[in-house]
Amino acid sequence: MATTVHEPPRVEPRRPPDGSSSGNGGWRNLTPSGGARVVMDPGSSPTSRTGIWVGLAGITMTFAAFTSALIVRHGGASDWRHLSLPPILFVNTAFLLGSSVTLEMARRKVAAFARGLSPSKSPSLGWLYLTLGLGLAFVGGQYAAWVQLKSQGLYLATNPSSSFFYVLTAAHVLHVLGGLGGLVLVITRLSRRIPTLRRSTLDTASYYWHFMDVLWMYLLWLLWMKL
Amino acid sequence: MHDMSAQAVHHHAPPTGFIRKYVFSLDHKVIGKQYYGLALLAVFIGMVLSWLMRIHLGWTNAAIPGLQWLSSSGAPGGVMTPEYYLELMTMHGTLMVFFVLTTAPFAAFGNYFLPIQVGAEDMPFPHFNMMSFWVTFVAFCVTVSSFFVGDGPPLAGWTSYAPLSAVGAVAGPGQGTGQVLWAAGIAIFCVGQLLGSLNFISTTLDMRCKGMSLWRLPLTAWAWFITSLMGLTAFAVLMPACILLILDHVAGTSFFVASNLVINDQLQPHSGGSTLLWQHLFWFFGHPEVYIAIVPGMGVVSHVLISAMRRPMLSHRVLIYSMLALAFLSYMVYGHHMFVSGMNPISSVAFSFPTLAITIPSTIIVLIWIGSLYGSRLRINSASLFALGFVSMFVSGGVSGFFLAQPSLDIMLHATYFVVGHFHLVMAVAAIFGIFAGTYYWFPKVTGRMMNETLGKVHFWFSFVGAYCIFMPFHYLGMAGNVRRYSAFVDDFMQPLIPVHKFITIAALVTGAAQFIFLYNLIYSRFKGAPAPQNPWEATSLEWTIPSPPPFDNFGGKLPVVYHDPYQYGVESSTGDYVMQDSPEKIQSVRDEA
Amino acid sequence: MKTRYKLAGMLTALLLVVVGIFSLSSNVSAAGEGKITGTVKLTGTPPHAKTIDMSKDPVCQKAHAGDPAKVETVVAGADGGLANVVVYISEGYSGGATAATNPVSIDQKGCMYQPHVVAVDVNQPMKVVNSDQTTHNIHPLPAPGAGNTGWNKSQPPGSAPFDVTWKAEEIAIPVKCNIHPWMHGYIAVVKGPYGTSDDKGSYTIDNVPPGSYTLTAWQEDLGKQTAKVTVAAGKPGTADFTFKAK
Amino acid sequence: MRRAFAATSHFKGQIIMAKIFAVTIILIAIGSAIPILRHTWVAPPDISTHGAQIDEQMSETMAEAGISFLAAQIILALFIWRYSSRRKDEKIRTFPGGATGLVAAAVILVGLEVMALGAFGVKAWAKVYFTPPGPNAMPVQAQAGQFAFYFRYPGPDGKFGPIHPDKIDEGTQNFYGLDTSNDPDAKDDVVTAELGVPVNREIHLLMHSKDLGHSFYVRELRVQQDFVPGLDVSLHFTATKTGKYEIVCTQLCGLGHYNMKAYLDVMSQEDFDKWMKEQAANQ
Repeated sequence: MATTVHEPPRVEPRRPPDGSSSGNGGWRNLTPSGGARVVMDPGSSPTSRTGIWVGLAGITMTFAAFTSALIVRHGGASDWRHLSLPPILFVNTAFLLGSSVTLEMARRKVAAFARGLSPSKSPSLGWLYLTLGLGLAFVGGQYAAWVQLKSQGLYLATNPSSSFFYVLTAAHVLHVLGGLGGLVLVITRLSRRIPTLRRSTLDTASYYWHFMDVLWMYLLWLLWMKL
Repeated sequence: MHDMSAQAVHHHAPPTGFIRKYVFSLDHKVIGKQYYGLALLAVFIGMVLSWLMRIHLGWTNAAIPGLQWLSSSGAPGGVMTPEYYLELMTMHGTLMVFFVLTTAPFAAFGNYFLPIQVGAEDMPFPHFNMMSFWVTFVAFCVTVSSFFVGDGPPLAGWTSYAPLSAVGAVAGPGQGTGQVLWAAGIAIFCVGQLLGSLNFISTTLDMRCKGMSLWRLPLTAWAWFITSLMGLTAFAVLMPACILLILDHVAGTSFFVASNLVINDQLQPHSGGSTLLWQHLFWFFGHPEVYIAIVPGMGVVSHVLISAMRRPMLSHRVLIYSMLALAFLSYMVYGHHMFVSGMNPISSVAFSFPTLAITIPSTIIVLIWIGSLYGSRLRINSASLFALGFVSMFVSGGVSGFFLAQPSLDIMLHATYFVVGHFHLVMAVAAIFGIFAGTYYWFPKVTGRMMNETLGKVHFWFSFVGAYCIFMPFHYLGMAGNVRRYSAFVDDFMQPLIPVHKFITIAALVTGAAQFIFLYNLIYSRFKGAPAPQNPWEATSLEWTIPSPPPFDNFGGKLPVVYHDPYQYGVESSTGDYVMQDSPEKIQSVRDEA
Repeated sequence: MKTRYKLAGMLTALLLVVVGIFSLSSNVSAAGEGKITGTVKLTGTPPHAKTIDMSKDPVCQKAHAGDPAKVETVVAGADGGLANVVVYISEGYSGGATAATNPVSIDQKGCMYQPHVVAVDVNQPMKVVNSDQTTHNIHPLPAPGAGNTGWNKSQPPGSAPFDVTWKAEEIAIPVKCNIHPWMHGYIAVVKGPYGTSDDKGSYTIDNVPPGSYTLTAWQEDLGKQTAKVTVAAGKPGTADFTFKAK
Repeated sequence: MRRAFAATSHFKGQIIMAKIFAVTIILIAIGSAIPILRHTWVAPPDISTHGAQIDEQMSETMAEAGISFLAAQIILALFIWRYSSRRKDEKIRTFPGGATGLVAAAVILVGLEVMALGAFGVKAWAKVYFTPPGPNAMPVQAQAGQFAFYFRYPGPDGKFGPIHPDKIDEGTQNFYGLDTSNDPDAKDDVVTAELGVPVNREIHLLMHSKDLGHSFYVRELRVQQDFVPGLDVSLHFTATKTGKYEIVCTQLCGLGHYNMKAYLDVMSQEDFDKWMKEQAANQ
């Protein structure tokens, strides 16, 4: 056991020198309570970064479970009928991929704005609205895909393949809606007269959004291969 | 995305309104207490259910006075029907496993003490934390509400095997609405625990105060961290499983329900589902869940024992590695629940060896506990008694694992009372002893008052002896082939065993009654207990460096700096034989390191 | 043990009372109104009735020690009288439900349903009795959409009988005991007066106001037959039915 | 002064309670071992050809588990007895060898031994599951349903008639949904409520579930296997002793689970033939 004093490791204090709080209230914001614009913090708070990765890990596990269910069910199935994916899915994919690009553009603009390089925040807002629009287009497109299947007489309980199609896409769309919520939050925070958007909020929202993108690509591949 | 940043909780003044302060509080301490309260409610409901079940098993055709008012159809004239027995059994298991063994040691204690022990003012995502409790509360309400719908709660057991749980009311009373409510409740519960785990992990990784390296975390903090890692993965698998189950049940899909099932001469509309799929998904969650229930207990017990022994464990790191090994292995062994389920016999063998391997970390942990007792200055009080009781229980329940890990013996013991005895000792009773130890140990910190030691010891003696009287005989019953989940014993070979059941029932009634001593002690001491000093146990970890009860922001706005490993006992210092984790004082060890 | 005897005694007493009330009240009402009588016969050789192996539950097996129970799908007497046929007025009766309050009873005895087919008026109380020393679950399975809701209740030995009523006409609701899968019977829910043939094949329908009616006779396996009958005051109508064995 | 007194008396109380605790643990440990040593409650004698190995495995495991159990409890008790009475001035000492020794002990003594045990156990398992049924094993189909077992023998033609789920009608004793009028194979099938088998004849049990998950458990046969809806599993065993044994369901299947049973009737060949005739007569 320790017999001497271990000097505490020199960790950078992750809070203002006054040591007021772990809540790191204003200092990572575009605009602290004071209202004077400061240079944006180079990175987002470790907590939020850890948080989002942990969250994404959880979501990954959930879809891994769905996947294994699909594989097991497909393996032993005598009643599995092949389901050809509605082509609109590929249009939706384009929407989603596009939204990721626009979101990255938006982040650049926000950063520029935060560093005071760009005087106005309207370009960043523009890109954000575009991202939001594309996201909504994706959701709408998925709905259209369901309508297409329905018109072919393929309902949730028609066949395991259709069951899994509806379940997986619905689960994904629900998560995407969460992402849209994040975007809305970012937009509202940014469009205030004195923006109160925190770097961490923007980062986590966009990490999540890109993850939805990756997840969708995976699901598309899975559905393409297995159904 | 919800506001993901650790904004604001303690940045403003503490909340004033009653709602913000006690109901929708963002304060991890209040949330911890709320979880504890929920667990307390659930455990007493679950206990009463088990009483009714035990009475029925001892005296099957006897009328239990008043039961008919609880459920006129379930117990006409007070005589319990088979379906009602199974409904009580299902709810007993569900309440205990999910709402007691998961919430109390993990969510309740963890919420309250993890941030304090890492030296933080709160968890990073207080809103998620609040949601985590209230979502869990909703889950509780949904699950319990099944008592009040049509045919009552489901009778499929807490494992809810498909297709029994998936085909609907045709399979029996309670399998209609009740089963759907159960699945929905559990799915919601998963969401709550996922939010909790997310907070726990980020707290441990990012909210540690200056000088608090990972190895300097107390064993409790480590236990909660490891548990949250398991929770994140396990509950994320159970939730989709429950969703698929609900779809099978209400939407007519066939994930779990096979073709050509004929129930009550009616051909079921499902086709092609995989019966084993549910068991795989459920036990992939189910076995880690066992460790989610017990690992926090291990942490609490180590924590309590150390301050009672006045010395650190023989090896801090070996204990941590062993707990990590348990967590890791727990994902590779779930198949031992399915040895005779029709799963490929080869995979049974494959699953049996990791299961046996789990005895190694468990044995290491036990030996470290016992070995650390050697040469210590053991203090006996309610907390340490329960902690030592935990060790004894964990050993007793653990050795029966030798049998159940082997497929060839599982042929004889599967689904018998041997299994019931095994998991009650190793998981239920042990975990609950952990909860008791933690309660007696931390109550002064939480309430600022001491619990009554005498009552505590009386409570311990009833619980310790009682638990053995109840659960040891279960093993004998199992070896004689007494099948579990029977609402009555009509088979000839079970008749000679009924006296044993009567004995167990009496033991259960007495032991259960003794728990009211604890309840009384809890309530009495909360208001009338002797005022507690800041550090009644002369312990070293950070929670004892702050007033009892802790102020709203834990450390009074000034975050601690940590200089030592968590357990500096058996040393010479100005404070006595221990040095607080945050005191810069140099340590002269007077322990003779062998 | 002792309580069991007591309960059994109580039950049999109760049963007697029930039966007593039933017969008594029907006699009384018969005096005032007209009635329909007749017999139901079976031609051809009755099908071989399989014996039921109850070894699964010793209690049941003891009840039939010596003469094992037989399947009761078609029960024909020595002189060709066909039992368990429900005869009811399918046309011409306007009175609606007779609102009979005298309960009919279905008894689980020797792990069989007694009677095998019980006819009951809409909203007439039906008493469910368990005379066995084993638990039965009684599980009627009405056709979906027919207006009756199914249920599934266990009756432990010695638990009190309970009454149920049926909302809609349905001929007939199959009733099962899952614990003893061979246990199988029917509940014929009819609107208005009805009769059930005894093992001689003879039946009586009481409380029939004068008029001309179409009668329907229903047998669980051999289906339905109809006959016209006229009832005048004081002069009972008669209608006989003949079913042909499959 | 008073405080010191209180402290010491409190300390005395602690010691006494600790010693009582230690004794209690030992008593409980020994007490729990007695019924096992005296074989108060044990499984009935084995009547199968494969069971001996399982029993052997069981007793070996019992020995090992028992020793670990008693050792751990007693050492725990002794340490509590000894070290609860040490005063403040006494030095804290460390277990000889420290953690390393204990870890080694855990890995070698317990770990390896248990693993070895498991390895031997696989033999018993293999005997049941890895050996195919013999060529002249007698096929019998077992069907589980809420809440009874029914068994089917192929009859003289040795063929099982096809099952028509829509024809299943328990009210008329057609538990398998056989169509005896149209399926020639089904005509001579014999459906029984008891599992009658000739002694010393290998039985190949084809397990079919009519509705839900059930299980087939005969203690004397050292056999337990689940019925899996939608997946017919099979099992083979040889009963070596005549008599009636209980078959019970061990997979929760609904309200009648506790009463889902049947009898295994092991008979001499001639008794079996006689029995089979009677059963065939009542189809």
